[in-house]
Amino acid sequence: MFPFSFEWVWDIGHMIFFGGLWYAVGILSAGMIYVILKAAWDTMSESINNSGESH
Amino acid sequence: MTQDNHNNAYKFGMVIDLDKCTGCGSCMVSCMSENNVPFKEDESNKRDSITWMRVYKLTNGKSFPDTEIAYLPRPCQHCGGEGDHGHSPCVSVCPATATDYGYDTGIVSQIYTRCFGCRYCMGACPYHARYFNWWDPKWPEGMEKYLSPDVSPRMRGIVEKCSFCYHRYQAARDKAYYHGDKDHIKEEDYQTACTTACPSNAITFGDLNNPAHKVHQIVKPDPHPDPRNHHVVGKSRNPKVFRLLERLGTNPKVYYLSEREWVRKQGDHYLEGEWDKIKNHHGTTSHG
Amino acid sequence: MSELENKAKNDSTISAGEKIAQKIKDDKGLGQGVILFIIAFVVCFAGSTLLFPKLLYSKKEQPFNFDHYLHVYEAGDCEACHYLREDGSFSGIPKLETCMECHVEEPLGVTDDEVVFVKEYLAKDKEIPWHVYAKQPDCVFFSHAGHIDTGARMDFNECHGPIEETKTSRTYEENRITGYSRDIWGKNIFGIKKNSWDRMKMDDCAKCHKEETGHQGYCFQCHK
Amino acid sequence: MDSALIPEGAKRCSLPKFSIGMAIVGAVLLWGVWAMFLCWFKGLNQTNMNDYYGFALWIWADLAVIAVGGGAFFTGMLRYIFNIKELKNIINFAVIIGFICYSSALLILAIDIGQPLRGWFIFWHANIHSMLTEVAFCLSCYFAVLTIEFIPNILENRQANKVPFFHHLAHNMHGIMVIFAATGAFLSFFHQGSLGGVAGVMYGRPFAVREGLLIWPWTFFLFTWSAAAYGPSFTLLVTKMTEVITGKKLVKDNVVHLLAKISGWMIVTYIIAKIIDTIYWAYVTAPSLGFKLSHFYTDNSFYGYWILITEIVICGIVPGAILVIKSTRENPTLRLVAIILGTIGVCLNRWVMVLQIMAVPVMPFDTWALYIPSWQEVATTVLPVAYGIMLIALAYRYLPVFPQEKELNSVKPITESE
Amino acid sequence: MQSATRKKQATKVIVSSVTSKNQKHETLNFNGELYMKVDRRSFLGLGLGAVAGVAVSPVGLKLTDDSSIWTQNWPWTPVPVDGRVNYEKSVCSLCPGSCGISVRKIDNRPVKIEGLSDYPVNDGGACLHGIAGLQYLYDPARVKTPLKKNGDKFEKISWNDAIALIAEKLKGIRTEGTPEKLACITDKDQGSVSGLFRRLLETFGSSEFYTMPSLESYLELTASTFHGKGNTIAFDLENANFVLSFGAGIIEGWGSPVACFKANASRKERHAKLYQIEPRLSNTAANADKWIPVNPGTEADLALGLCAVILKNNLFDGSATINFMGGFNKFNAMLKRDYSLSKTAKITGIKASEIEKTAKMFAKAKKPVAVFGKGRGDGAQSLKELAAVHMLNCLVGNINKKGGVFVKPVSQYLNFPSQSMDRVADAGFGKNKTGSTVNQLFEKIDKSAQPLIEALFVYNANPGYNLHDSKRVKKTLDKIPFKVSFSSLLDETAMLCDIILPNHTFMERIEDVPSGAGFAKTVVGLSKPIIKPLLNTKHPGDSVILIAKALGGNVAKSFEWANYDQCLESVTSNIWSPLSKRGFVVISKGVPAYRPLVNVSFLAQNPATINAKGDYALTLIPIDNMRLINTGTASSPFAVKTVSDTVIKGKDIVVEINPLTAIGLKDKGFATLTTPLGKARVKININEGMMPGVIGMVRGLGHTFDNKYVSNIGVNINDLIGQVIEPGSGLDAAFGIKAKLVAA
Repeated sequence: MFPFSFEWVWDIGHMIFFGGLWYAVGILSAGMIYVILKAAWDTMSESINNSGESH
Repeated sequence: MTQDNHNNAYKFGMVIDLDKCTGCGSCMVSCMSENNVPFKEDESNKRDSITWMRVYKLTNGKSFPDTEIAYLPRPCQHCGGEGDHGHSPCVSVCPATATDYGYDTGIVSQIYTRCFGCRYCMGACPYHARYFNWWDPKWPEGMEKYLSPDVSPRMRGIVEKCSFCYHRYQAARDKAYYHGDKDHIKEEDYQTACTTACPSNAITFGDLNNPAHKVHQIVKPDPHPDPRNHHVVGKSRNPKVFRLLERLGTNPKVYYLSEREWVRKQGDHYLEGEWDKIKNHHGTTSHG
Repeated sequence: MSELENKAKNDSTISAGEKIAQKIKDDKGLGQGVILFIIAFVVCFAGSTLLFPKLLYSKKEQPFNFDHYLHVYEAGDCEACHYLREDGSFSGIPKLETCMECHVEEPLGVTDDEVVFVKEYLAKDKEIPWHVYAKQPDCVFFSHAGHIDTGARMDFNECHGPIEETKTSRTYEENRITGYSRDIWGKNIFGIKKNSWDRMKMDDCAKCHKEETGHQGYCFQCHK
Repeated sequence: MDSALIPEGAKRCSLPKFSIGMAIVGAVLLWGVWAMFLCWFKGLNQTNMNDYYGFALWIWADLAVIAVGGGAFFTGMLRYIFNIKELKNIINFAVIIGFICYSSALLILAIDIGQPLRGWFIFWHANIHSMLTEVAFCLSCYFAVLTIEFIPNILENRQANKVPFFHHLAHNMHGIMVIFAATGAFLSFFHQGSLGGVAGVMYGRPFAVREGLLIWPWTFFLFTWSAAAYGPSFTLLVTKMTEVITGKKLVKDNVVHLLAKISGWMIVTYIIAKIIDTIYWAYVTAPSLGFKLSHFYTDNSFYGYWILITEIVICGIVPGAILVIKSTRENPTLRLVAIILGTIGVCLNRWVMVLQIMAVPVMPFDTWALYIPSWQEVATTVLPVAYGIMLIALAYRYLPVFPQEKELNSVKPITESE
Repeated sequence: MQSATRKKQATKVIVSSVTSKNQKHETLNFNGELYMKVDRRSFLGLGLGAVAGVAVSPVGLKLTDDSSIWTQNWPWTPVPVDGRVNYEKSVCSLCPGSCGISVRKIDNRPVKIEGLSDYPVNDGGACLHGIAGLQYLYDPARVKTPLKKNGDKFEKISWNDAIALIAEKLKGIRTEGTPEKLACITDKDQGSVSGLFRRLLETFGSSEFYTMPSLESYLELTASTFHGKGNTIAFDLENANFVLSFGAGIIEGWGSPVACFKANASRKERHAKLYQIEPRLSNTAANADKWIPVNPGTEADLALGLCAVILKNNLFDGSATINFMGGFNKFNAMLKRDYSLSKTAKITGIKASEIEKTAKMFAKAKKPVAVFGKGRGDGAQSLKELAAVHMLNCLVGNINKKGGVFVKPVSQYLNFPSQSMDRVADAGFGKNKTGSTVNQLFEKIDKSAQPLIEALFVYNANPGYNLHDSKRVKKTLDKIPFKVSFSSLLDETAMLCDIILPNHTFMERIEDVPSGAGFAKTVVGLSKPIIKPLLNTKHPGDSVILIAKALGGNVAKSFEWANYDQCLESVTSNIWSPLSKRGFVVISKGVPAYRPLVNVSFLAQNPATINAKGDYALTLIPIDNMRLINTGTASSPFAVKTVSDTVIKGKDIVVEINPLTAIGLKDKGFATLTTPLGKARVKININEGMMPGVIGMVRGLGHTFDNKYVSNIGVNINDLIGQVIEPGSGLDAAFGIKAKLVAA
């Protein structure tokens, strides 16, 4: 699963398989981090400027 | 190290003479005693009874008095996989690499501490050579004393199978290292427990790649792929020798020998008329 | 690493956290929580990294101290006790009968460890229950013949460390859950290896095999 | 009492009545949990599986539950990627069903393997050539995607919505749900396919083996296709069941007809491919290995030609035809018959692709192996169903799952309050 | 949305309070409501921090990894100790085959038994029971110390007390002047231990020394019927080129099993033929060149029929038959009258042409051998059949020729010192034996009112299990007031005994093990102790010597040795040095030199053929399955594990029956088997290899003693088959019994 795993061999099979996998996991984690940070940011900015409903 | 023993990798295999086999069961017990195979109180359900070497009873299906029976000992076939490239049916499906194909010996290993018991390999193996520990192995009080340190006793929840007594190969290599010729394992130095136990010497074991070994002389394996089925490699050029389910392309390393045609015919599946075409084939012509 | 211990550690340092809180003028509602978060984080992280190994590994002493340095000096070489047998198998830790080749009823030296050895084991003809530092688990097959001068000609220090200079037997640490000696899984909990004998698990063997023979080897090479 | 949690303007049954229902389903759940612990602590000898039947009821339950869970990824793909707006009224429920199916599959796998504590070896020491490794990775990832798709719906709960952070989180997640749905579809395509590949690559089993494209046997594509085809049917089936149980109309007819139409066309195209594959296998692949078709379907007490005909004709062509033709599709009873037949069809296909493979003798002197599951296996298979029912009940009660519910069930039209 | 704004004001309140009251310890004196707010957030921070702290530390990963490694090293999974490997030679004495074995030991702990490669009997191979020998050594069900029966339970007793008790009992018998009331049953009369038992009886004054019916006893009986007392018969199967076997399980444990396997295996290379005559397709029949199904119990008639054909076409060896004695013409006439071709064909159910062809092939073959002894050759055999088959060998004159039948004197390699007898001993020993076989002894005990036998020694035998009509045998045994068993296992007979002196298993004993049971060569092997005795058991030789010494008088004087080891060395003095050095001595291997005289008087009187008792439709016959031991000792767990599920299914025994006779019976279904002696619940295995009208049941099951792996499985066939004593020989010659099978 990682390059330092016992079974890891830098062959085309590993590159395709884990390439695709890490790509998908990357998107998911990036998406989630973005969403959480943005939500935190929205909550913060909303509570600071205390303006009316922002949405 | 045999990896780089001037790339003359071994290809250990076996030929079993079914006309000499009496169905006595010595090979089954010798294998169980050698490899610490456990036993339960009721072993009569043969579908969860762990016997690495199992002796099947074949019949020609005729009725009394023309009926005939023969016995066929079936160890793990240590398949070389399609084209003998090492993708055995079980090795290619194991998700956690708990079983792999040793290109230096041709032996399919099974690592009991890596296997997590998903049993996919048992489904993939057409020979039913893989057994699952449904129960936790238990030896009656006192009987663990006869367990051999060369093979680690298994635990419940994992798959186990015949290893061609690989621990004897390890011991033979140790001996070869000690005596200085590390890349030459003598034929009599590495013999499996079933081979040494068989009272009728029906089992011959050795290196299929080495013409000096008896198994090679009996089987005379054909190194080129079979023209009619390119997956099949190492087909025997001896008309009396056959392999189990050769047409599937598993390339097993266990060959069987019999003078009786109905026994040879039980080795594989044939459509109408196919058997007569290849009945006493000599060498490379094989069934499409 | 039970939570209780964590809690005990936290209370003692709460006063430090409080001072920090007062200093930082912070008008965000979350400030309070974030600081406490950081404190708890640092405390738990340090606690579990240091405390956990102490709880995980049990410490056992050898039946009596064994002075390798003296024995190498007396016996001349290592093969006196650790040798390859005719069939290539390795003798491992010597049995009592090997000790009896030199030792007799009365102790040869002055140390009281030898007195223990002679009285408790030699006289009673009882095998010495040594704790083997480099003991591999039951599923591992290790061929000494393939690694020492009949094979790869490796120096034994690479796996066992400078044992021939040691005068005292160090404490044997064993993982309570797995039963492995600590030398197998490594002294450092993060797996950082200073010298080659600090850890001897599968990846270490694989690395050396890959360098030496170009291939990590197939499973049955090292498993049984 | 729990009215504060129930979405505004939604009428739900009283809490005691609800808790009685939950208690009953909970009892079934506990029975399953008891069987689960038996299997974990006493070992797999609790089942009737044996060395001929390494794969049995559990693996079938896995495959079937994932196949019917295919509705989630396919509806999600239609809604977000092909931008079919009407589906937004059913996507929440599809996601919930998908979440239940995938969590059930992971739970069953945790019980099924012999050494659950070593389960993570499948990730750590992965053998990339094995179809099961691919299943494990993509299935777990897609389960993560489903959880991500489920979270906004949870956060829209009346109380949760009050916490500003949750409110914003839900809103932002809706924003980029397209990416998650796309990744989900990519992952689903592979693991649905790999579950089909699990059978197709076994060249030691003539009943299962198929040729294919590169490393993927045809069953790879057939499994994805059938999951995408029958998944929506199952979603419609569960929606219908929920409507019957709750006594309310939850989804507008045009949404149901649309989804049924898509599912219909997918079923028809799938069945055509399946027929071609079966014919090719029966007259080319198997005979090349020396096996006549009758070898797989005769002289045993259970597996006969009936199973082939039921799977392809009765549960394939018939539901496909009903759902494709407008008049029959819009007739509620016929549509219900079609989606029930469809769901049975995909479960039967999975049964055949797991259990019949194990039953068919391969060595000439071997015999048919038939097997009856033990109560522990049945209990642990019913366990996820019970858990699923409870989750749907909770979601339906406390989460705004069906946007059109208020509109369909309100006596007088009320203005949009917020 | 109102709720959101109200919440915001509340937080402002908290913030302000924090800043204004920071001198004091803020968590303590806040009022409830405010206290709640700060505490919840700080508690949250604290909890999350702790969790994150631990999560990021290696604890989580390490515990996951270690829990998996824990499953690889479960404390209840045994870890065998490694050590130095060495091999030790010995001889297995589980059956008369006496094969050489090589035992692999790890630091003196035996772990594997294999065949010994240069041993003259088996040359490398071994049968499954020998290979599983270690399961006997470490069997927890073994008798751990001497036991004394008290009521129906056994209690521990020390060796000295046990010996003293036995001696006192025996002295009682002797003082009454009836020493002949002491009897002994062993498995064979060869070997030093049997010699010691016989010597103890004779010096005590009794000639009641019996051996269980075995192939060895039948060979000696047939030899004495034809060629005079003191002879035995052996078969040179390795060189014979036509073997005609009358039901003998050549590859199913008959004779010396592994030697026979080797002889059979080389058949292909030597172009030798094997014809098997048997009602059932056994493994031997399957491996044979031809299987001739014969009606059960008519093998003798077939043999005589073949003799008739050979004589009619004078294919016999004239030079041999001229010096036949005992009425050869009378025999000839009897054959013509009763065993014409058509009559034999009718009785045996074999076509006349087949009989004629077989007889001619047998007579014309260069080295023909006719083998007798159905199944393993032990159990019930009829002398008429043994004699008829041996007659074939005599007719073709292939006696004492290479590849033929060897008639040779019973080897006397032991030289016991002279026995010292006193008056009582001579009187008792003088009286003639109650019967020639164990069956006759039990029959007489049954008939006599007051106890005919006062004391009984049982060594290596299990009459309570192994003789037909075992219920009656057990009742007879109960009539013997005092019984001593030397078994290492609490088997059926030992459970009836009063004292049990447990002996070592064959791996803890030093003992001479002579080959026998029809093996061409005579080889004496030395079984060596591979491991020091595990339990408080003694060598049977030592037990006998101790008893003799305790008896005192002339008996003690005849047992001068201190212990058995010394006795063995002195008794085998002339071969001891090669025996101890090489582990075996080949006493005789070539063709016996002399030509034995042949006396056909027994056959000439045309003894009656035995037929099965009872009037049910079918015939139940025993099957000797190679994978089960049927001589009364239990099979090992490994051996029972190899037995097919068409023989054992769960706790039930499975009987074989031909489909034609199995009307109303379902394969794998249940049925009730009824014979004149009793009923049994069995499962059905529809088997084309079984002759119609015949039911086959395995011997060796139905043990009743306490062993989880082999006992209480199936039925002991000896409970169902009664005894039929053959008038001419006194043997129990019941080859089977009439039975019926009804679906249950």
